[in-house]
Amino acid sequence: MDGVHDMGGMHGFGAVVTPGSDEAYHERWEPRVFALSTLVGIERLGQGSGRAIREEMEPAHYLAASYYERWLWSIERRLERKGTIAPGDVDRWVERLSAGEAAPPHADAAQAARAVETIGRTDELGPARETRFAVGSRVRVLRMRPAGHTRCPRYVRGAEGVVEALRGTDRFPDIGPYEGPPEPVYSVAFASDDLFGASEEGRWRVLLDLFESYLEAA
Amino acid sequence: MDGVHDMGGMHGFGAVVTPGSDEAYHERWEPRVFALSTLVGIERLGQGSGRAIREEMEPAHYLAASYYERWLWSIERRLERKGTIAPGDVDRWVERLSAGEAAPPHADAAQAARAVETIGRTDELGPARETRFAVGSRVRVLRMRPAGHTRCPRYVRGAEGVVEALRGTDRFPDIGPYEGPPEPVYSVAFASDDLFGASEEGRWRVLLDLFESYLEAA
Amino acid sequence: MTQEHDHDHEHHQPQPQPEVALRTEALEALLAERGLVSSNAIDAVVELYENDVGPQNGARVVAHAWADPAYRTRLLGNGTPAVYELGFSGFELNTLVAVENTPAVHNVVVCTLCSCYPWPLLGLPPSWYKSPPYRARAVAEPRAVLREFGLELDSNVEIRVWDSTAEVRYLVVPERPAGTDGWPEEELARLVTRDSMVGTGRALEPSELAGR
Amino acid sequence: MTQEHDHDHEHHQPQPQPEVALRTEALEALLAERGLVSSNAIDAVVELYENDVGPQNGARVVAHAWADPAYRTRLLGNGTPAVYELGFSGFELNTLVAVENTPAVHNVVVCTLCSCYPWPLLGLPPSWYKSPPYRARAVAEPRAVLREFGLELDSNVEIRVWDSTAEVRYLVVPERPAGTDGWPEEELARLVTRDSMVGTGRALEPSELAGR
Repeated sequence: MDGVHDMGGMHGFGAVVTPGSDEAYHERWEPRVFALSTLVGIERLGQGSGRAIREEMEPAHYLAASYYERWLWSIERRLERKGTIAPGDVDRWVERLSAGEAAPPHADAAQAARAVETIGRTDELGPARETRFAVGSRVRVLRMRPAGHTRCPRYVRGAEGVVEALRGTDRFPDIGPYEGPPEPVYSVAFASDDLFGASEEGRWRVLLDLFESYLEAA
Repeated sequence: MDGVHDMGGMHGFGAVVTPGSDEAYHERWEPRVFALSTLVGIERLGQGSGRAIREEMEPAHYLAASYYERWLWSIERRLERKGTIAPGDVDRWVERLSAGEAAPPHADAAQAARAVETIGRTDELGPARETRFAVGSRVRVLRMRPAGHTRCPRYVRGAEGVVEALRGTDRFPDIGPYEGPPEPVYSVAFASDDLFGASEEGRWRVLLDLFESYLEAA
Repeated sequence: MTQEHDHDHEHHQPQPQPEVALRTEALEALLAERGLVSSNAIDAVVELYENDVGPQNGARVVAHAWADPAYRTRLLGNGTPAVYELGFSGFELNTLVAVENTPAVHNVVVCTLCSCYPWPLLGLPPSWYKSPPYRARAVAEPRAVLREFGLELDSNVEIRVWDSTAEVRYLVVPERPAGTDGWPEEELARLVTRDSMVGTGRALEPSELAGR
Repeated sequence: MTQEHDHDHEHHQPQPQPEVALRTEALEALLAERGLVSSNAIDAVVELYENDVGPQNGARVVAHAWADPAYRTRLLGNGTPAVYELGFSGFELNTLVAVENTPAVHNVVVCTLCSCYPWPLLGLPPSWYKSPPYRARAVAEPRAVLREFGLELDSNVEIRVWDSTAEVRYLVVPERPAGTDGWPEEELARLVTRDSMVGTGRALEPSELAGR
């Protein structure tokens, strides 16, 4: 979907380097949200991809929220969609904690070990099957407006570039997060002025990994 | 500038028709903000265009703010930039009113009459001078990323369309709000799939009034 | 997807903020204190748009175009002088283009970048016209948007969406309803709704007048 | 323009919200109550990324590539097995591509759509990497962004901005600083900063090590 998360090229967000911007997080709840998100995935407690679900946040909320606040929001939605929790369940525990109740203890050493082991696993892209484009091919990104999750940002739509490499095959995300058939993924290089016009910065290249379905021969 | 105000084609904002959406405003302060904005213009108390200045709002604030809240924000910036008021002046009156002080009376019947008369004035586009494109010309919108105010939305950049009419000439806004040299303005028609790709809605046309500098021959 | 996160929309929809009302008063007080903007000028502008400037103006233009074929030709050919004939001009009407709905073509107007609107003919725009959903969706999914207004167009009707990106404003001339032959213009004007002049509605049928 | 509305940015920058911390605790309590997620599993994941997974891993890879030309060739040719040789693999490192900075080419990595980052090599990303300004500007004004990090590149250097739009992650191999011939890999690794492996910085000069 073409939401506010698709920020490439936008103006108005201010400076990159600001006080505190060098830290990965600033408060203890942030890495715990990260860990919860990871564990919800490993233990198969949720449904859907956090990355895709975060794009569904109401736009003003998405922009106002901090990074791990968005993750917390997406964890709750994943758990709800799977039926692991119901809307309101978290609110009730907020009330109970606010009233002074202690969080219940729950230890599971095997789960901890399983998590650490699983986090270390890599799932490489599949090998390339038949491909429509070769290295050096000139391609154009299709104009589109996908309603679901996409990995084709708006700023390259309609632009021409050159295939620099074939990355392998991966599941096509546009028809549902990560559930489509595998497709070739290409590294495509764009000249900056083919994306953004002339710039006082001169020229540079922008390279994206794009699914074959996003491309046509130019 | 390519900010969140440039919303054409975006997803995630929900329904158009909602409770209360049929009303022009809901609270008394809203038309008063509208009137203040108009009077600041007529009386030349501000600097810059409210339309351009509202685009400078921080993106999360822009999206969270109601329509006339954005106008109020832009009135204050216009007054500050002209030096009519200083930052903090409004805050001090917020405090004084909160402390129970009454707003000072100020009546000016001539100003009221002048406002109503001025609001009725029309300033038509200038006549067309030399034009690069004719009705029926196929044109392409340039790819660009203007840092200043622009009236060329992102969703037509790089797209091809057909000139349907010449509207006249107007001041080119990209080099500073409404202060550029006059330029021809064309009505350009785009086929929907040349903007957004295939749609389950079938096809339609989208027509924009575009400055000559945004266009090249296709 | 829209339905799915409606609960979230409710949480984060901009709410009327009392501090904005207070801040508006404070700005009025500040400008009054300095002798720059008078309260009666503010009142005059508010009253102008509440009493004199509104969709009743556009409705007069449309009714006259329905009743007078020569005027219709002038209006569609060059809108600005045509509406001036009826006394309409002013801010946000620098250049007016009138576009006509027919059984084959349906026009609808939006401003994706802000909320440009022909104030002298239609008054101040409704909230939906200024809202992000309308600005975002009208150009990219017009049939879904029109459906929210109860307008279901045949698939063979050509939709033309006008995005008001320059100092040109649009007035849609809706189709004249059947059964109105010989009606006086004042009666015809009662059929012309605001939404029908933006393109998100049709003119009323004579049978719908009774309930209004 | 940025300067001009900084005062507003300060007002509206997302602030740490105590209710988010409480809500996180509540979610932990809920999942513990149901026996689904244990507190020691949460602790284990947090500690893993605080102690074992961080830029020191990427630095080992870079130092090894600097020291061993055959490894450098393997790394640039096929990153995933090359970093696995050193024991690095896992979430967000499905396919690794290593790109080399030279006097003629400077690579920099971003993820405009979310914040994809090679966790097993660099740990959790810094706040700037996840921020809207970096996601918006890195592809469209890279020199201005690099300047904020104190990196001023000659105008003849080709900048290549990698937008991580698929399940491919990038590691920048920075230029090896002069005066490091014959250094052991452990010493070389100390020169390799996190930012130098994202492309927003250079490796440290030997003279810069002293102060660290």
